[in-house]
Amino acid sequence: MLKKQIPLAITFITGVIIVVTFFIPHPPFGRLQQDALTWYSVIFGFTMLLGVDSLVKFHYTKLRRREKGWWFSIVFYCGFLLSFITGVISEIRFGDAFNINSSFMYFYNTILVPLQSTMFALLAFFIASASYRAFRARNIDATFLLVTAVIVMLGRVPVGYMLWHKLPDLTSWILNVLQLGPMRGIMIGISLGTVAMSLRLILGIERTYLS
Amino acid sequence: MIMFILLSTITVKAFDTPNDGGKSITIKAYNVPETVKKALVYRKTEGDTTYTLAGVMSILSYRFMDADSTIKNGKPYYYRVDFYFPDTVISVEADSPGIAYAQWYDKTKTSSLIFLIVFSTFVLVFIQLAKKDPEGLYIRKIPALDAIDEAVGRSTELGKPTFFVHGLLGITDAGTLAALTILRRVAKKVAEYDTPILVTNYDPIVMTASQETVKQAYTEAGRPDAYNEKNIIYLTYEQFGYTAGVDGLMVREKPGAIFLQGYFFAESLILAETGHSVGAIQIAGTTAKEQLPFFVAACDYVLIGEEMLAASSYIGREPVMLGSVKGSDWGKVFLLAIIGIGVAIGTIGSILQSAGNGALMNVFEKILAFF
Amino acid sequence: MGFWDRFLKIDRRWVFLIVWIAVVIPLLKPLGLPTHITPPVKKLYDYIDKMEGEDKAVFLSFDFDPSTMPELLPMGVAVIRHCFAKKIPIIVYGGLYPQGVGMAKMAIDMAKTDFPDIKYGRDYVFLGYVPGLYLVILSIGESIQGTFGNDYFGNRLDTLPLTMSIDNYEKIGIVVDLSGGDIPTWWVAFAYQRYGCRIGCGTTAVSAAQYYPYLQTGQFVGMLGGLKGAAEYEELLVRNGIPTGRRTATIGMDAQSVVHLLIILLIILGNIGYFYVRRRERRA
Amino acid sequence: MHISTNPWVWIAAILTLAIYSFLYKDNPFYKFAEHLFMGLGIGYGAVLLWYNSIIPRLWNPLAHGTSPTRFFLLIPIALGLLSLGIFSRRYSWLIKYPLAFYMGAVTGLSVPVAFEANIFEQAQGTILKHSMFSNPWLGISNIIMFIGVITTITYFYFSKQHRGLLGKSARVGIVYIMLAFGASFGYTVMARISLLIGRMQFLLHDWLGIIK
Repeated sequence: MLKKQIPLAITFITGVIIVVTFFIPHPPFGRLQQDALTWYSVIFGFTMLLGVDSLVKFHYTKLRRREKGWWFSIVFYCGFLLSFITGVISEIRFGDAFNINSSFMYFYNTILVPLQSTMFALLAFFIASASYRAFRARNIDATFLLVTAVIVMLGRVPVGYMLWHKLPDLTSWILNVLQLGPMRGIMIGISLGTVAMSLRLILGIERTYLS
Repeated sequence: MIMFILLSTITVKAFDTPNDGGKSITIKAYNVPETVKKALVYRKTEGDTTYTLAGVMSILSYRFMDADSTIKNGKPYYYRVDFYFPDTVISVEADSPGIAYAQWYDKTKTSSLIFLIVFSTFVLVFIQLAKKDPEGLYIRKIPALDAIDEAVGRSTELGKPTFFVHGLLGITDAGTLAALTILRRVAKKVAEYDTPILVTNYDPIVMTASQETVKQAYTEAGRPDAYNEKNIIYLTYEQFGYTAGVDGLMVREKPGAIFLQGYFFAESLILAETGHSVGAIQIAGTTAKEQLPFFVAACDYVLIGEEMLAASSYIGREPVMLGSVKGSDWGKVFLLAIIGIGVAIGTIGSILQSAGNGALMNVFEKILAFF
Repeated sequence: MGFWDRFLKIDRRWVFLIVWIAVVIPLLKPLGLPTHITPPVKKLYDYIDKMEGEDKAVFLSFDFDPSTMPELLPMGVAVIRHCFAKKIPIIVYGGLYPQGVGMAKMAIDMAKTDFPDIKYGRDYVFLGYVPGLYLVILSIGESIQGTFGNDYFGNRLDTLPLTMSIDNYEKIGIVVDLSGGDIPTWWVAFAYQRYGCRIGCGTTAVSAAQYYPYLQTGQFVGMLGGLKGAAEYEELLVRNGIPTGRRTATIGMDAQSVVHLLIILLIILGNIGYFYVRRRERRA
Repeated sequence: MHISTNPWVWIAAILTLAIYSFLYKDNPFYKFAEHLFMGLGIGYGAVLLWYNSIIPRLWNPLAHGTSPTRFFLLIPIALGLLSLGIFSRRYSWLIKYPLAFYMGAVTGLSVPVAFEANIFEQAQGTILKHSMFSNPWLGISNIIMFIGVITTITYFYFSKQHRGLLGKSARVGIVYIMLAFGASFGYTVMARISLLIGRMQFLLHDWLGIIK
C-alpha cells in the first residue's frame, strides 16, 4: 500500500490536475503549471545532494583503497572545492556569484571555458572520422544519407559556389524541403508518443520507476 | 483640419484580456495612420485625478496589454493613448473603461481539448479491447530493441562490461523514461549473464530512478544479491564535463556494448565515436531530432524518436501496453485524416473560389484556424 | 593485403592528423579563396553604410559567450570597423548576459588599432552589464542614461558627448545583435515591435536556418550567418577600402573550404575502396 | 612570435592540449583535465542551482514573502527530504514519493507542450495552402515536402505489419528520413570546424603568438 498504491495515486492526481489546469486560466489553477515547475526545482535541489554524495563517496573510496589512479580523485576534489568555495565567497562579496568581477566568474572564464570549448571542439575531428567511416554506399538508404550529406557540405562553402553557382540554392532547397518534411513527421511522432506515454503513466500502466 | 480628420478616425478600445487569469486589460487602437511614430498609453482609475503612464503601445499591432501589478479584477480603468506624429501629438480616450476579470476556460485551447479527448478515447478504448482479446495485437519489428540481447550477450562472451549512458535531460523528459525501460531490459540480461554493468548519470534524480530500476531488474532475474549500487554512478552536472568523464570511462573500461539512451545535445557524436573506437557494439536512442543523424552515422542500431517511446510496449508485450500503442496509432490516422480532409477542401475550395464561390474556402480557413 | 584494404582500415588518428593540418595551414598561410556575397549580408552592410552622415547610432550587442566566439567575434570586429571607418557613432553593449562583456572588450581592442583618430566618448561608447535581461531592452527605449548610468569604464554617460545626444531608440538607426541563441528574437519583440527600432542579427551557422523567416518578414534588416557571414562582411569592407586587419573570418573560411573538401575526398576514396574490395571479394 | 606571459593563458593552453591529447590515446594529462573538469562541473552546477533556483524560488518567498500561498512550498521540501531516505537501507523506498510526483508532473507538463508547440504547429504547416502554389517550382517543392511528412508518420505506425500500401509508404518514409539526416549532418560540419578554428586561433595567437 505505502510502497505501491500511494505513489501511483500521487502520479495520477498530479498528472490529472496539471493537465486539467492547462485549460483553466482562473486562479489558483492558472498558476499551477508554474508552481509545479517551482516544486520540481526545489525537489531537484535535494536530489542534487544525492549526486554530490555519490561522487564524493566514489572518489573517497578510490582514495582510501589507493586504487589505481587514486591521485586523480584529489584533482577532482580540488576542482569541486575551487568552484564551490569561490562561488560562495563571490556571493558574499558581490551578492551575486555571477558578477563579472567575482573570482567565481574568473575561474569560470579561465579554466572551465577552455575545457568546455576544447571538449566541444573535439567534434571537428569526430565529424570527419564519422563521415569517413559511415558514409559508404552499402545499400540504398546509406547512399541517400551520403549523397545529401556531400551536396550540403559542398554547398555550404565558397568552393561549392565556385564549382557550380547554383549549388548554394540546391543546398537550401534540400534543407528547406527534403529535410523539413521528415523532421516534421519525426516531431509529430515524438509528440504523439509522449502523450501516449503520459496516459500510460497516469493510468499506472507504465511504472518503470515504481518497479 | 488634418488634426480633425485624425481625431475623428482613430478609435481606442479597452477590454478585459481574454482567456487569462485576470488582472490584465488589453488596449487596442483602430484606424491608426501609418505616419504615427510612437504611441503611449496612460491609465487612471476611480479616485485618480490625472492619468499615469502605463506603457508603450506597439506601433505594428496597435495593441498594448496592461498587466500592471496594481490592476485589480472588477474595477473600472480609464485609458488614454497619445499618438505621436512627426509634427503633432493626438490624444484619444478609450470609449469605455476596461474591467479585468478571470476566465474559467481558455477558448484558444479548444482544439487541444478536442484532440486530447479523441486521442485519450482511442488509447482507452484500445486498452479495453486489448484486455478482452489479447490475441489480435501486433507490433512491428524494432531491430534496435531486438539487438539488446545480442549486444549484452556479445559483451559477456568477450568478458567485457556493458555501459549504459543516460542523456542530459531530467526525468520529466519522455525519452528519459523510455531510457529507464530500456535500462531495465538491459539490466535483466546483464544479471542473467552475470556480467558487469556501469550506468552513468547526468541528473541525480535519474540516478536514483536508475538504481531502483536496476535493483528491480536483478530481483526479477533472481539475483538480487548481485546488485551493486556503486555501478550506477553520478558523473557531474556540466555538459562537456560529463562527456569527458564518459569518454574516459569508455577508453579505460573498454565496454563490449554501449547503450546511449535519452536526450543528448552536441556531445552525441563525441560519445558515439569514442564508443566505436573501443570496439563496442552501440545501440543509441534519442528523441533529440538534431542528434539522430550523428547516431545513425556512428552507431550500430538507433531508436529513432517515437521508436524509443514505444520501447516499453515492445519489450513488455503486455496486452494493455500494446493496446495503448494501437490507440496512439489511431491518433495518427485521425491527424492524417484531418490533414487529408483539409487539403481536399482547400483544393476544391480554391477551384470553386476562382469560379466565384468562396463558401468552401471559408471552411478551409476554419480548419486551419483549428490548429 | 592490398592498398585499399589498408586504406579502409586506416587508424582514425591519421584522419585526425589530416584534419588538424588542414585547419592549421590555412591559418598560418591564408589561401585567399574568393568570397561570394549573399543578400542577407549585403542588406545589413548597405543599411549600416547608408547611416553615414546621419546622426543616428549603431547599437551593437554582444550576446554570446566563449563557446560561440569563433563564429561571432569576427562579426563584431567587422561591424565596429565599418562604423569607425565611416564615422558612424556606435554604442558597443556587453550584452544581456555577463559573459558577453569580455567578448565586446576583445572586439573593440581588435578593431580600434587601425583607426587612430577615433575618440572614445565621441565616436563610440562601451556599455557594460546590467541585470534585467529583456527588461533592459525595454528600458533602453525610455533612456540609455537611465538604464546604465555609467559606461563600462565607470564614466557617467551624461558626460560623454555621444550618449548625451543619443539616449533611446529614436536616435538608434539599428540594433545589431550577435547571439548563438534566441536573443535576437527578444530584440525583435521588444525593440522593433514596441519601439520600431530596426534589428540586424549575427548568429551561428547552426542557428541561421531558424532565422530566415525573420528576414522574409523584414523583422531583421539583414543577417550574418556563421563564419561565412562574417567573412562576407569582411569582404565587403575590403571592397570598400576599409582596413580589416587580420581577416579572421575569411581565413577561417579558407580552413573551412579545405576541411570540407578533405572530408568529401575521404568519403569518395572510402567508397572507391569499398567498391573495389567488394568486387574483388565477389569474384573470389 | 610573441609567447604569452599571462599565466592564465598558459593554464588554459595546457588544459586545451591535455584534452586534445585524448585524440591520440588516454593518458595522465587527459585524466587530470577530465577529473578537474568533473570537479569544477559539479561545484559550478551546485552554485548555479543554489543561486538560480533555491534562493529565488524557495528561500526568498519563505523568508521575505508575504503571500499566504508561500507555505505550499513546504510540500516540495517534504518531498525533497523524503528523497534523502535513500541514505538509509530501511527507508530507501521513500524515494518513490518524490519520483511519483515527478511522473505526474511529467505527464501534466508534457501533454500541453506536445499539443501546442509540436503537433498542431507541424500539422498546420503541413496542410497545403493556395499560397504554396504561387509558382510551379514552389508547388512541386511543397508537394515533395507534404509527401515527406505523411510517409514519415506512416513509418512510425507500429501496430500493423508494414506490408502493402503501408509498407510502401513506410519505405518511402525511411528514404526521406535518410535524406534529411544526411542533410543535417552535412549542414553541421561547418559549425564544428569553426570550433576547432577557434581553439587553434587561441593556441597560435593568444598563447604562442605565431599568427597576428
